[in-house]
Amino acid sequence: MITTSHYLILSTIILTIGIVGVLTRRNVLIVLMSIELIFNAVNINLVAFSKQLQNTIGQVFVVFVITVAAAEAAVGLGIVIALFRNKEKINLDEIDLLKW
Amino acid sequence: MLKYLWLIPLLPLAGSALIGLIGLYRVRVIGRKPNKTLVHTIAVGAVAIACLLSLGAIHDLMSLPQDERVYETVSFTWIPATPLKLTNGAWATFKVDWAYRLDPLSAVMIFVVTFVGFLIHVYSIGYMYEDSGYWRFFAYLNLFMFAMLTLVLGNNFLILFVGWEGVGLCSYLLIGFYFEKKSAGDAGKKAFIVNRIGDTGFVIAMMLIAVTFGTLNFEEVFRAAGAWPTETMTWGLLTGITLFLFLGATGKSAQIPLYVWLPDAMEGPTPVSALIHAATMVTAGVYMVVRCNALFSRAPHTMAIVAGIGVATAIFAATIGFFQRDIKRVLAYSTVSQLGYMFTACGVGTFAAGLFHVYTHAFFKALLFLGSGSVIMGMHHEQDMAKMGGLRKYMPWTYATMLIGTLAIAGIPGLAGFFSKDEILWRAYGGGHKIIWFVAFLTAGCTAFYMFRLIFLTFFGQPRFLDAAEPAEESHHSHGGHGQDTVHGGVGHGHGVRLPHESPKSMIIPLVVLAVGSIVAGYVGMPSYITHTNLWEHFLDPVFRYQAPVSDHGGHDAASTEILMTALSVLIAGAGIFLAYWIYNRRKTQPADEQRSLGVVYQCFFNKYYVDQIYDALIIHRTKDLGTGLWAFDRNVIDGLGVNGSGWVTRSLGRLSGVFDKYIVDGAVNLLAWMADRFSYIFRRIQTGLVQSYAMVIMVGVIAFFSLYMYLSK
Amino acid sequence: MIEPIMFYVTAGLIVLFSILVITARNAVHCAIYLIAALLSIAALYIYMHAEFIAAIQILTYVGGIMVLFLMVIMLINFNEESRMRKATGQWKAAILVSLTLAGLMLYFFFKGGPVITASVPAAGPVPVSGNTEIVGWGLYVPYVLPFEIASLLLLVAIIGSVLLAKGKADTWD
Amino acid sequence: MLHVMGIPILNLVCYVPLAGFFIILLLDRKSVTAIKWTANLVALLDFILSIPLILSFNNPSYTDPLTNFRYIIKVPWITSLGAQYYFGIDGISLLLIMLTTLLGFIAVLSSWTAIEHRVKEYYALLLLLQTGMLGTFMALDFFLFYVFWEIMLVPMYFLIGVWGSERRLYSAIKFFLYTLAGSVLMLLGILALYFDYGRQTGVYTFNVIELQRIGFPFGLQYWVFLAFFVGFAIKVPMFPFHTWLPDAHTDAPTAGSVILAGVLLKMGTYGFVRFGLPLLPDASRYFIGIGGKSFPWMMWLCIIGIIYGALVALMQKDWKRLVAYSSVSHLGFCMLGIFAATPVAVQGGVLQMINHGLSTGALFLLVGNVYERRHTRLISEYGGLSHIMPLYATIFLIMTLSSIGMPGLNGFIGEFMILQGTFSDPTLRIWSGVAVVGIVLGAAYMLWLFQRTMFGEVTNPKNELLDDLNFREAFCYVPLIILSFWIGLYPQTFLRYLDDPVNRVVSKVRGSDYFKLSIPVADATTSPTVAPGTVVADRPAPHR
Amino acid sequence: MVDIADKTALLGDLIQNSALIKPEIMLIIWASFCLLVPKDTRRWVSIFALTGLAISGFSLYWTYGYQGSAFGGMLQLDAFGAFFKILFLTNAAVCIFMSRKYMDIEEEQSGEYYCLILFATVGMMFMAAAVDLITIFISLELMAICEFILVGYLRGNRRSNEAAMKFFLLGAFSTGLLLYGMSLLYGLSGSTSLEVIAKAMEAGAAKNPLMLVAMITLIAGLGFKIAAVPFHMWCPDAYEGAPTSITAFISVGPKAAAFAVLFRIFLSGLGPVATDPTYLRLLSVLAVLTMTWANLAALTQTNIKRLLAYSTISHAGYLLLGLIAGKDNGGVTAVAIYLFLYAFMNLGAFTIIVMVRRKGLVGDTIDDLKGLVTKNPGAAIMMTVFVASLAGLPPTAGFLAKYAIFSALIEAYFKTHYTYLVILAVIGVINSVVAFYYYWLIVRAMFLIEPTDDVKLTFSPGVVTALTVTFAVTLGILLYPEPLLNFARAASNSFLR
Repeated sequence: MITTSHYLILSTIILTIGIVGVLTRRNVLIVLMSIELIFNAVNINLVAFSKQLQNTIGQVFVVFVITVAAAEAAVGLGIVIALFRNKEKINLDEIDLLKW
Repeated sequence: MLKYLWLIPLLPLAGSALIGLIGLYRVRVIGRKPNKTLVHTIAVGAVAIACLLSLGAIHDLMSLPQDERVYETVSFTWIPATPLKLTNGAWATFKVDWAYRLDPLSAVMIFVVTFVGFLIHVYSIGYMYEDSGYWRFFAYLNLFMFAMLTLVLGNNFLILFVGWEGVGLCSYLLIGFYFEKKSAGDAGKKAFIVNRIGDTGFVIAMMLIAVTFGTLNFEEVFRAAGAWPTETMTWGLLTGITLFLFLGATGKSAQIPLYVWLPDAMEGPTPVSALIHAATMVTAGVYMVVRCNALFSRAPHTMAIVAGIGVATAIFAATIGFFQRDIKRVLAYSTVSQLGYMFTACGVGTFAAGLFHVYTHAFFKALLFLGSGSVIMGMHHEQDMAKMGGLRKYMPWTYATMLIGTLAIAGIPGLAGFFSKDEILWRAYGGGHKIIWFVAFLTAGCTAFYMFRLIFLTFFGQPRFLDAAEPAEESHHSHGGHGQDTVHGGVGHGHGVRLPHESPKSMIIPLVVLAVGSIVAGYVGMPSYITHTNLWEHFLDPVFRYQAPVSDHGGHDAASTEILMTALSVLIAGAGIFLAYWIYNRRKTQPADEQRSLGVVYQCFFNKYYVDQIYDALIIHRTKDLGTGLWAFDRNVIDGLGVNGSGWVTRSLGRLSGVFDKYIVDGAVNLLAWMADRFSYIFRRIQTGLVQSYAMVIMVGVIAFFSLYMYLSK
Repeated sequence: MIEPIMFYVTAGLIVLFSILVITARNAVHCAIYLIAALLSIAALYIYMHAEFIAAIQILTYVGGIMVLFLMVIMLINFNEESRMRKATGQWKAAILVSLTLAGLMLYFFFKGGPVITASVPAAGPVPVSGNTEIVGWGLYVPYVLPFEIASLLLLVAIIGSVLLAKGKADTWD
Repeated sequence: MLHVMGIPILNLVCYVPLAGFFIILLLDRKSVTAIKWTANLVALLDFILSIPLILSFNNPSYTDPLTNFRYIIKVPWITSLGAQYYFGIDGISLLLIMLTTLLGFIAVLSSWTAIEHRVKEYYALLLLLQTGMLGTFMALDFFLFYVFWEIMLVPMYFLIGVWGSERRLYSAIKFFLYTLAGSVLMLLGILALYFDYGRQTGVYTFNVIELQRIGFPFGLQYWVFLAFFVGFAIKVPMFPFHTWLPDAHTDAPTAGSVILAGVLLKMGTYGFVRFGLPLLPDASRYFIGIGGKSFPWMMWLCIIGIIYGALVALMQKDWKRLVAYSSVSHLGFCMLGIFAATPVAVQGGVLQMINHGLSTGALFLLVGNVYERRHTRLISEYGGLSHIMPLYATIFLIMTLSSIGMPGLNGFIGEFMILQGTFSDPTLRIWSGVAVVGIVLGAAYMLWLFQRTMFGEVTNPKNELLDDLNFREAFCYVPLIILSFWIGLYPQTFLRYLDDPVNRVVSKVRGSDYFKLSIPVADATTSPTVAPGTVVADRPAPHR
Repeated sequence: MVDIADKTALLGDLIQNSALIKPEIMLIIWASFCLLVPKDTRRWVSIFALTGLAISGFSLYWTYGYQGSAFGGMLQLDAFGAFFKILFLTNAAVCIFMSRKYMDIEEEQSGEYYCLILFATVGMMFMAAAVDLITIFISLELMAICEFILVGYLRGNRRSNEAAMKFFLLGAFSTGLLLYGMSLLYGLSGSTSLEVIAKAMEAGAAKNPLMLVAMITLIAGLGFKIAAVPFHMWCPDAYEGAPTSITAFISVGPKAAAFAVLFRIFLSGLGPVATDPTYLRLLSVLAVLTMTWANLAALTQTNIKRLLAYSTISHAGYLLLGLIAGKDNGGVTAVAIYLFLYAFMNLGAFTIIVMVRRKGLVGDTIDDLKGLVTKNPGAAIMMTVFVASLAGLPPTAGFLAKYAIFSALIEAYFKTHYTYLVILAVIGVINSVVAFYYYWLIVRAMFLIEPTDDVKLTFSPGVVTALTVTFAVTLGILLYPEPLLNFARAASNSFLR
């Protein structure tokens, strides 16, 4: 029997992977992808709870999360392009003009 | 005249203020010194009227019946009524009036103060005439008169204290009168501060009195104290009060251990030395002890201490006086010594005798000082006796009067000093204080010796001022150390030797008057074996109304013993005189020879037992070090507390240096600066500008909160 | 018995592809792995009877977002990637931190035994299958306001991405 | 309520300087003379306006019989917080207000030539400062008090920071931070009282009089006392919070030092006597050690302050710094008196605040006079000034004497009453005895200073041509000298305003039965002398 | 499943409910119109946007009386929301005033800019009213995305790009965490409605270990929005890189909105959890860390925008104290007052910095303010007042704000007798002293240090308007704070209901 716990564990693993990606990858695009992973971890949670609770609010929530993910991706990529245009670099450890 | 009592102190005050204002106005606005005649007319006039008023007041007082010879006049309420809780839990209304009191005791004092003061004012006209600070001098002198009169006339401790501090202030101003000289400034400051040390005692005593009796009024305090038992066995409240009072007296009246200021006070102009540091101010302590006889007599322990200190001071100062070169210093130590006598008298319970000595001493010591002033002036501001000699023929009047004064102080029968000193010795002996008597007795011999040494060195022998300008002499006496640099004046300045001359009339007349006084003043207090009743004591009886009954130690073996004792003391005085005569007249010993023949003893005496140096090393310098150290502490530790920890504490104990100052990081501001410095490093490390390290911090934060929760929920 | 196997296979694929996303060197590969992972997740949704969500997942995520990603990757043409190191200097610490966090979360999830949720039961019985209508109802009736706000959000995103990507001729400093 | 021109007198006195501030802001920067005149006239006007305060002080129609505060202005302000616009004065604040208006005027007057740049801001800030100080002394509402208390910081910061000497930036911020740190803690204390009062009565108010009506539990008082202590002690300043003071005084311009020493420090002492002691009697007794049951923290700090300040002053090379440290010592006396909480001591303490304002204010002015001429404050640069500046030396002497407590001058009355009053409490007696040492040291450093600056030959050629005080400068001292003698010789003019408020404070601290222990105060006036164990008969009246 | 009658009824409800969000709708319409402004009339677009704000404000006034939920429990219309909405509208208005000249100098005057400001404001207004996790989430994202774009608005400016990049990445990351927390909340309660969540919490969900994970991820996610340490790192960088007017905008509105959400979630939704002492202590640590860290970090800043960023962070710390004090002790009132006043003083300070900006001078370092008093005394005096207010010095608004917070803490202490409340207050006041030091560096530079150039600064009409409003409130509020206090109290009370 697959319980909610299984899904929780799965989502935690994906969340962790996403976090690792955000923390370690230099390429800003891959970091963005890692964030998408995090969102998906959330979505798994929501759907799993929705299933367990037998209500659809979780699924509605997922729709919104995906919408937001899309919007964020669009804006984020726009920022990446703007940055790339000025700086020709999208490695995050080279973006350090602003510090201290 | 009694109702004008308040005018007696007020007149000199007005004179002082008037002279001061005129002087300041002339100097500041017009740019010239005020007219000298105007100045001394105001000053002398004020004192003269005050003197007449006091004579009148005394006369009025005398005309009252013996028991009613107390007159009080309240000028205004000074410190208004405030509730004060007493030691016994009762409430008193603490209130201090600005009020004057005339009774036989203050009568004696105002007579001495105004009369001698008047003479000295007159004398000063001549002595100070050439001085550029003429107006200033008289302003101070008049101010002193005010303060001294307030001191003796005040009807409560606080008014007494006003005068007490006031005379201290005037003493400070007058000692430092020649303020260009550093030594004068130093001496003035020393006098004031040493006096202040004594004053702390006085203040504490006052506070004790106030919380014990609820008032500071003499009459009320003494009356209340009159109901107290004598603290024979215990060290009670009265012992405490009196000890503190006596501490005040030692400061003002230059007793051990606070006598050190008086010899230095000779930096002041000579009339000042005569008036303040011989006749009046220094006797304030004695006056106060006598005034408080009701308290002192109930504290036998204090009495013993007073007597002991008095007699110790007497012999101690006398020995120092042996070999001093500076004519005024000899007299200064003599004053200290005589004051010791007075305290001895009080200490053995014969307050009247003490006061009697105050009274006679005022005449002959003022005379001696004024005479020495005359000598100094005649010698063109030379004070070193090693450069005098044979002045007899140059200054006959001065010589004659000074000789009278010296005979008086030496205790030659028939002169004022004889009666008073003899009374003290006899009372000491008769009261059973044999040791005290013996020391005092020795002191009498010493006194005769050094006073006649002074006479012989100054007025007899070969004149030494002719070769005074030789450099050898100059260097010779410069080893004397502290306080010896008082020798200034015309002779050393290399424009030829000028012969001594007699002083002007305005100076001689006071000398003569005082000389007469030195002879006759003592007859009011002739001993009872001559007059049956001692007039002096009888007059003063009301003052001692609340004195504790003195247990009589064989006072009854009367006249014969007393006469014997008198003979003894005359004998030792004679011995002293003879010794001086032998050494300084017959053997023609010069001051320079003394050191050679006496060596260490001489050094010891001459250098005043090194007390000044000891005080300097133990107290003055330590205080300054403490101040410096605390300042460093302040800057470094308190200001930088918690900033840099223990390293500072150690460093700050050291002296402050410029380099150190630069590196001081003090206070909250610098604490911030320091923290900012330290933390900015950490912050820079964390705020790298790299977005992933920020994300990392977020994650670490999340983990930290998990851990924190686990910690907190336990 | 088939259910667990399906779950574990799907979950294994998701984890595998996710790991590949964050380890692959080339951004294009990453994107492709991510697409794979997203598709696996869609499969999981179907398995959980959330068909509507699975559809959206495929349409929006894979069809929309990931295409955008790929376009940007192409646009930027950032091909030095293969020659450079791919991880930041803090990667060891990052992995440690992330694992700690995962450990902590799991510890707290299962502190009191298997996960217990929802003490309040759902409003009514919801059919296990054919839930599109219900989700749609939810979107358009109770959640119509967020839905409308989401439209605003997308409008803003459009404005923003246009604005940012459009660029500007002169540079400022 | 006394109105002048339709405005309540306290408002008028408090806000006339503020009006002056705005007028000066409107004036043209370049019309320096007009600015100076405006400032001087406003300050003078303020002083004149404050005189009716004293004249009609005892008029019952201006007095609230219940609280015995005068000229009360009570307007709702932030009703929901229980904060009122509540002004009122009693004898203690009356004297301080008079001191403030007087010193304010003198400070303005003394700056005529001393300030050469940014004149407009200078005078504007001085007047703003004046309003802040006056408001602090008038406020009877804690919230209002706190607002005024903090208002003064800003102008004072600028006065030090812009017109100060070398290390002005440092000193200014140090002053600011120190006082701010204290006052924010005080604010917490105020809030604690506010809420505890609310808890007990259900009414939330900042009204100080109301707050005094009820007792707070000891545990609360303990902490609130500490909070108040930090706030007020920094302002006073008491050891060990005093280190801002030498810096601030030294680097402030003359007028700033005068105001700082003369008035600002008094806010701390005032705070203790108005708020600290009456509101927190139990904690006060505990920390002061009244009754001998607890460690006398406050007494230790006072004594250390007195002696420490004096010793450190002794070794200063900087004239102004010396005077500044002397303030530490003198304020130690003030605090000793106030903490002793006996009628005589508290009266003395309050009077000593005034005395210190007069004498130290004058001393700072005096330093300022020569600083303006020579631009150095090093004592070693001077010497023999009494030759060249006799008037200056005379005034300096008088103020020195006032400072060291010469009888006949003001300082003595204050010091003596403090010592006497403290002495009358058996458990605090020892502290009074120790404090006496401060008198000796006080004489030592002041006289040494006097000797080093006034006595001796004129060794420094730069000093030879110094001018003595001109009329304006000398005029500044006239009121100070007159008041010094006045207080010294006839202090009851001033002390009679203190009787009632001080007795109220004392009975708050020591409990209302303190006065009743044996003979009621009113009766005591008729039988002044009570000797232990004896009932003294009528005195055999001496002749009068 | 749902019959026609129901649907009609729902539609009717929808129309009725739409009337309740008139302010937001007005603003959306106006924002959309902003986009359509032709190029040659762009000078007027700011005026246009302001008109929209004004109309929205009026609508707000008309809808103020309504209390209750709307959109089937998505929104709660109450005084609390209204209070914050006014705050957001003011914030937007002042920012637009100060932007006019600034964007001219940056040569970025465009409709999109104002449109985004308005949309962000709409997002905040929904946030303030939202009582459902989904609404909260979506309106928060609306605001956030507008912010990201605005921060990167100066496309030609690398700093601006970089700031946007960092802000965006971390923002999205923290959104992930927040969402994770929300998903757990949903899992625990079965609903996204805060009301239902609250019931579930009371029914025992609060004791579920999952709750801790939810709580901490929520704290992390919202902590990011309010820039609480250690989730604050984006803040200084984003502030420095963003256009100054936007720095001003995002330093007030989004913070306030995030606090509104924080309050809704923590006090309405997680009521029983939020009063659990362990969580309160956890939040206390967060608050102390935030204040202290930010103040210390600010000490050595030379860039005013960075400095004010740290200042904002530290203010967030004080505001958290209000949260800790709790709703029954005036904590909510205090935070409302604080945020309201903070808006004015902070915007005022930024207006001055915007004013200093001119061609060739960025004007964002402390050195650029040197000798401002000679260049423009009025501006210097006003800046002093703003800075004093930020530092919390009477008689400025900042004092009232700080007072409210500390008073709430002490009141809470008297109710609960938790000692840590007093310790928090003490740490708070000590921090305000530390903060004073760096604030005063600005004053010091303006007044005590000689200027390096003698360019006179002049006011532009927009700046004058912004300054007049902010200065008047900052200095004048203490004279008559009653309306504000009452409004804040009403907000707090309505929220509690």
